[in-house]
Amino acid sequence: MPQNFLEWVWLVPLLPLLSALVMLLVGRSLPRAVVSWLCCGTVGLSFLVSLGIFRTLASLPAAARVYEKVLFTWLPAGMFQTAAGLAEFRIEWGYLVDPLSAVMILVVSGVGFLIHVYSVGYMAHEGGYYRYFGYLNLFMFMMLTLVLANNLLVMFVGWEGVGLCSYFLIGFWFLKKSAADAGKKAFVVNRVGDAGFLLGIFLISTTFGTLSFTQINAAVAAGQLSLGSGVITAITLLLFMGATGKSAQIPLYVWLPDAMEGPTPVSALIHAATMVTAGVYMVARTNALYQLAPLTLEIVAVIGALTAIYAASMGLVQNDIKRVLAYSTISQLGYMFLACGMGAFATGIFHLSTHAYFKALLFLAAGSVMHALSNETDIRKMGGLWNRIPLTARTFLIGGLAIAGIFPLAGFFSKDEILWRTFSNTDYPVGFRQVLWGIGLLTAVMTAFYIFRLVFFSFFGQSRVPREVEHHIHESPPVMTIPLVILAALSIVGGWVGIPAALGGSNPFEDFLAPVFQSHAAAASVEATAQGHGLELGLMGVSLVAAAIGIGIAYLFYLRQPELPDQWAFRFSRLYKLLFNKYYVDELYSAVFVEGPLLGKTMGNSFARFDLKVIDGIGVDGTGWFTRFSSRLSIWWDTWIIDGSVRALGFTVRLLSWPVRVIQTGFVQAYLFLMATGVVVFFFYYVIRYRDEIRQLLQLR
Amino acid sequence: MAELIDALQPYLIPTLRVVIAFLVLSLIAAAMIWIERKVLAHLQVRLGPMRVGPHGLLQPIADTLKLLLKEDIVPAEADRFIFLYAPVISVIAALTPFAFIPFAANDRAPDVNVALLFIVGVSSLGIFGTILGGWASNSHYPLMGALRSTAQLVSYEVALGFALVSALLLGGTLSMRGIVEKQAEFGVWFVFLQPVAFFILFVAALAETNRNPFDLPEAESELVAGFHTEYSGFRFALFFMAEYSAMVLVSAIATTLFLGGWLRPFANTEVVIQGFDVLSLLDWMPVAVFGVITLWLLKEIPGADSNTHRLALLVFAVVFGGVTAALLLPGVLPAVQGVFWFLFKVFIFLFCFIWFRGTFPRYRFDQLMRLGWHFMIPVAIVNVIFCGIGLLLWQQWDWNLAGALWVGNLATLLVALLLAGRTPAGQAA
Amino acid sequence: MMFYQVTFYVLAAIAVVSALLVITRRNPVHSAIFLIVTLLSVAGLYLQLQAEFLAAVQIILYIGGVMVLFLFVILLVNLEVTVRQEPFNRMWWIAGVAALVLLAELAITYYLGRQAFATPVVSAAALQPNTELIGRTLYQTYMLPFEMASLLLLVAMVGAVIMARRR
Amino acid sequence: MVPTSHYLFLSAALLTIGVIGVLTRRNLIVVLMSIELILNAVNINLIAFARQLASVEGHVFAIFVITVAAAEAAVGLGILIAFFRNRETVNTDEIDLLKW
Repeated sequence: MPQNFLEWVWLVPLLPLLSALVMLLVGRSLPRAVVSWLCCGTVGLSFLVSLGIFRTLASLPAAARVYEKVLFTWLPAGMFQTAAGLAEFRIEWGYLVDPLSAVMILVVSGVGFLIHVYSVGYMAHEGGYYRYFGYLNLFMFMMLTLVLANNLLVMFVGWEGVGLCSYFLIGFWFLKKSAADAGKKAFVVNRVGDAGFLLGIFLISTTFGTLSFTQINAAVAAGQLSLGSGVITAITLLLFMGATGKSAQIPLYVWLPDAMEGPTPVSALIHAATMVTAGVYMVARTNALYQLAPLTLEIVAVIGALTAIYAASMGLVQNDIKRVLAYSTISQLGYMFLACGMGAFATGIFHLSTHAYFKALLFLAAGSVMHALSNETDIRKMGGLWNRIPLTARTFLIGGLAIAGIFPLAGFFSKDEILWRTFSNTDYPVGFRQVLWGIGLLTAVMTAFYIFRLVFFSFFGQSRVPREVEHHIHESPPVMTIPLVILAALSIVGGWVGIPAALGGSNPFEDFLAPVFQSHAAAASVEATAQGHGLELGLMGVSLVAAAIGIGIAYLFYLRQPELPDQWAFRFSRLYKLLFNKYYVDELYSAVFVEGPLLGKTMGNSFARFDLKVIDGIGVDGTGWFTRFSSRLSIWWDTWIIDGSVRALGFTVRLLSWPVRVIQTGFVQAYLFLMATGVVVFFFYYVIRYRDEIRQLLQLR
Repeated sequence: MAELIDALQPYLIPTLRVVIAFLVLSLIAAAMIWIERKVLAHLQVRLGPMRVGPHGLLQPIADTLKLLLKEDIVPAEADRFIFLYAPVISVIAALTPFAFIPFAANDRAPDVNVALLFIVGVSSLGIFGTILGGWASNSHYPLMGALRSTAQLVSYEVALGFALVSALLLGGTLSMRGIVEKQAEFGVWFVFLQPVAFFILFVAALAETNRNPFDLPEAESELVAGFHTEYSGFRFALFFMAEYSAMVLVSAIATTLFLGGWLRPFANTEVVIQGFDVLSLLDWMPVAVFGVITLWLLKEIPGADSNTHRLALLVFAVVFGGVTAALLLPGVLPAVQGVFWFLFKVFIFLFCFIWFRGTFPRYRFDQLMRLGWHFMIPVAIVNVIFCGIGLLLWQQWDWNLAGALWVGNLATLLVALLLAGRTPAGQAA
Repeated sequence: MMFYQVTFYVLAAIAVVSALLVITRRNPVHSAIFLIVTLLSVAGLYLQLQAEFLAAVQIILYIGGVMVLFLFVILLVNLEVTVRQEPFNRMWWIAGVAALVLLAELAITYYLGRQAFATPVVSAAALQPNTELIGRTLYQTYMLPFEMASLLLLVAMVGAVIMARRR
Repeated sequence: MVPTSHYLFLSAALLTIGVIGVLTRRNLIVVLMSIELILNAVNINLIAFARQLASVEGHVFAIFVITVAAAEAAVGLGILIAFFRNRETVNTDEIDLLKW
C-alpha cells in the first residue's frame, strides 16, 4: 500500500502540535521524564512518517511525484476582482507533497528530532522545561506546516508561526533583559520582511486569482505572464523581501546575531538548521515565478553573494563562539541565495540540507562546550579542551571541516556545486558571474579561517580557562553526545547523495528534485554536458586550495604565532574595530528607524556619533592603507572621497528618515485620520472605477 | 383624519394608561406615605401621625399641599436644565412600564411580545434621573449619593434580571399576560416552583428601589438625603412619587411573574362540601375587605376627638361603604375580581417593604456591594441553570415538573450555603 | 400609512440633531444625555422595523448599561477643566472635510443603488414572532459565534477590572 | 413604508458624525461615545436590510455588534480610568507616548 504514507501526511505536522498543546496546557504539572518522552516521541514519530512518505514518493515514477491532500476549506470568501477578471477566492488548508517538500520535512523533522533529544540533556537543569519543549514542538508544527503548505496563505501561517516561536524561544530567559530585547528585535525586523511577503501574496492573488502553488505553476506554464514583466518582477521582489527578513540577508540580517541569546539548541534548530532557511525554501517553492523574473534573480544573486562575504568578514573577529556561528550561518544562507539567484534552486536546497547537518552539529557541539565550561561563550576563555571533552571536540572538528568544504565531507559538494554553477551560468554576462564567483571563493577562504580560528582557539593551544571553571570541566552526557555523533556522521556522508557527474556520481539528489524545478534543472544539466568536467574539476581544486589557505592562516595565527593576531589587530586597528563593531550597522539602524522618529536633537546626536565613528573608522583606516603608497594621495582620498561619501551617506539617511519623522506624531487621532483618509480614498476609487459593477450588483437584489 | 386615528390607535391606549397610572399612583403614593408612617410607628410601638384628621388620615393631603406650595429652589452653581428635568426622567421611567402591565384578565393592556424586556429596560432608565439629579446639584452629598445608587442599581439589576429569567423559562414567553396564563394553566404560582428566584427577586427589588436595608443613596446619617438633598418642593415630590411608583412597579412585576397576577388563590381547585365549593367564598373577599374597613371607620366615630374628625370619618365611611355597595351590584364583583386580587397582592408586597424597613438595620456600602456580586448574582445564575435543567428533565424525560424544579432549588440552596460559608457577604446575607 | 413616514422622519431628525449635539457639547455629561436621546430614537426606529427585541436590547443594554457606565465614569473623572478647554483638536477642520467626503461617497453609492434599496415587498409578519426567531437563529445557526461573543465579554470584563483596579 | 435607502442615508449621516467626533474631539470620553454612534449607524443598516430581505440574521448580527460595543466600552473606560489615574487628564492630544 504505497499511497498509504502519502495519505498520512497530515500526521507529520499534527503530532508535534498535539504534544505542544499538552505541554502548554497541562505541561506544568507533568514530570520531566514524561515531558521529554512525549515531546521527543511525537517528533520522532513524525520523522518516521516523513521517512515513509519519502520512500513512497521515491518509489513512484518521477512524473507522478506530486500529491496534494486538502484537509478542509479554510477561507471561502467568494468572488473578487482580479487582473484575470472575476475569480473565486477560496483558501483550502492542504498539504502538498512533492520531492521538494519531502526533502524538507525529512531534514526538518530529522534534525529537529536530534535536537529535541539533545535538549533533554542540555535543558536538564533549567526551569520552564515544559514551556521550552512546548514552544519547541509548536515550532516544529509551524515549520512543517510552512514546508508542507499547498498555498501561500497557509505557508504564511507557518511563516508567522515560526517567527512567533522563535520570538518565544529567543526570549526564553525573559528575565534577562538582553534576551527579551533580542526577541523583540527579531520580531520587529521580521515584521519588515513579512510586510513585503504579505504584499507579494496580495499581488499574486490579484494577479492569478489563486494562491495555490499548483494552480500558480499551471497559470505560469500556460504563459499567463510574459518573461520579465513588471508585475512578476514586483511579486518576486516582494517575496524576496520577505525571504531577506526570515533568512537574515542584507539589509535585514541584524536580528540573527542577537538571536543567539536563546538556548543553544534553539539556535541550532531555529536559527541555523530550519527556520532561517525558510526564505530559501520559499524562493525555491515559487521558482516558477522567479524564473520569469531575471532581474529579480540577478538581485537575489548579488544580495546573496554580498551577504555571504559581508557576514563572513564580520565573523572573522568575533570572540563569542555562538556569534561567530551566527555570522557563518548568515553567510552560508547567502550562498544558498546565490545558488537560487543562479537559477540552481536544487543546488540551493542541496546546500540547505547539508548546511542543516553541519551547522546544527557545530551549534550543538558549541553548546556542549558551553555546557562543559558552565555556559562560557567567549573563546578567549577556552583552549586546550581537545582531550578534556574529546567527543565534542572531534565532532566539532568534523563540522568545521565540513563547513570549510574539505573533500569528501558534505559541505564540499554543495558549496562547490554552487561555485561551479555561478562560474558557469550562461544566463549572466561573463564579467558579472566571475566576480560573484570570486566573492564566493573569498568567502570560502574566510569561512575556513574563522571556523578553524574557533577550533584552534577553543580546543588547542594552552588552556585559558579560569581556575574556578577549570576543575569541573566534563564531557556532556550521552543523551547530548549521541546526537552529535549522528550529526557528525550526517555531515560526512550527507553530501554523497549529490556527488556530481564530474566525480563519477550521478547527482541523484538533483535528479530527484528535478521535476519541481523544470526548466533550469534541464538547462543546467545541458550546460554540464556542454562544458565537460574539466572546468568543474578545476574549480573544485581551486576552492579546496582556498579552504586550505584559510585553515593555514588560522593555523599560523592561532597556533604557530599567537602574537600575530594582536599585532595585526593593532596595525589595522580601525579596520578591526569596524569589523568588530559589525560596521556600526546596528547603530545606523537605530539612528534612522528607532530614534529617527524623535526630534532633530537626538537625530543630530545620533548622526554626529555615526559620522564620527565611521569617518574616523574608514577615513583613518583609509590613511593606514594608503600611506603604503603616498600619504598625499591618501589625504586627498580621505578628505574628498571618504568623508564626502560618508557625509553623503549621513545626509541621505537624514533625508530618508525625514518622512518617517514627520508622520510619527504619536497622536492617536492623527493615525486614525490617516486610516480614515485611506478609507475615503479607496472608497472613492472603487465608487468611480466600479460604478457600473456596483449598479449591476445592486440590481441583482 | 380617520386613518390618523387608526394609525394612532396602538399608541392611544398606552398613553391613556400612563395618564391613568399617573393619577392613581399619585394617590397611592400619598396613601403610602400615611400607611408607611403609621405602620412604622406601630412597629416601633408609637402612634405616628394623629393630629391631622382622625389617626392622621388627612396627613397625606397636608403633606402634598405643603410640598406643592413650597418654593422650588435651584442651587446657584447647579446645571440648571438637567437639575430641572432629572426628576421628570425618574417619574416617566417609573410610570411608563404600567402601560404594559395587565391588571386583570379583562384588562386590555397592549400585549407586546417583549413586554417584560420593555418594562425592565424602561424602569432601569430611572437611574438617569438619580444620577443626573445628583450630578446637576453640583454639591458633594448628592454626587456621592448618585454614584452610590448608580453602582447599587447596576449591580442588583443583574441579579434581578436572572431572577426574572427563571420565571420566563417557566412561562416560556416574554408577554406578561402569557406568563400569568401559564400559571393558570399549571394551576400553581411560580413562587411555589421557584422560591429561590422569588427570594432573589424580592431582595433585588429592595435594592432597586433604594429601600431599607439598602437605602444607602439616601442614608440620612451618612449623606444628608442622598441625591435629592438639594431638591425641594414640587420636584422633591416628583422624586418621592417616582420612588413609590418604582416600589409599586416592582411589586406588580413580582406579582405577575411569581404570584399569578390577577389569579385568585386556589383559582382552579375546589373543596366541595355538600355540593358547595367552599373556596368560591374567596370571590367575596373584596366585599369583605371594604366592608370591614367601613365598619371600622364607623366604630371610630364615637371616640373621635372633635367634630371635624367625626365628619372626616363619616366621609371616609360613606366612600368605603359606597364602594362595598357598588361591589354588591350584579356583575360588578366578577368584573373587579382580577384587579382586586392584583392590587391585593401588590399591597401585601408594599407592606413587606415597610415591614423590612422597620425591621432591618442598614448595610455598609462595601457589604452591600459584596453581597450583590459575591452572593446574589452567583446564586441567581446557579438557580437559572438548575431551573433550566429541571425543565429539560420535565420535557425530555417527563419527570414531574414540581419535583425536578424543587431538586434544582435545593441544589441552589446548597450552593448558596457554600457561598455564604465562604464569603463574609454570605454571612451578612 | 402617512403617519408611519412622519414618525420615521421625526425620529431620524431627532437622532441626527442630538448626534450632532453629542459631538459639539463641551460638557461630556451633556454629550452623554444627547447620546441617550439618539439611542432612544434609534430604538424607536428598530420598533418601526419590526425589531422589538432589538429595541428592548438597545434600551436595556445600551442605555441601561453602557450609558450608565459612561455617566458613572464621567462622574468619577469629574473634570471641570475640560468644560473650559477647547473641545476640538488642531486638525478638526481637515478631519471634518475628510468625513464629509466620506458622507458624499456613501450618498453617491446609495444613490446609484436606490432602486435596489426601494421599499421592500416583504409582508410585515415576516420577522414575527421576533424573539423566537432571533433565539432560534442565535442558538442554532450562530451557536459558535454566540459562545465566542460570551467569551469576548468575559475577557473584556476581566480586562476592565484589571485595568481599572487601583494599584 | 419608508424605503430602505432612507435608513441607509440616516445611518450614513450618523456614521459621518461619529467619525468626525472620533477624529476631532479632544475629550477621550466623547471619542468613545462617538464610537458608539458609529456602531449604532452600523446596526441601523443591519436592521434595515433585515427587513428588506425578511431575514432575522441582520438582528442577530446587530446583537453581536451590541455585544462588541459593550465590551469595547468596558475596556475603553477601564483604560481611561487607569490613564486618568496616572496622568490626571483625558485629552487625546496629551496622550502621545506612541511616538516612542
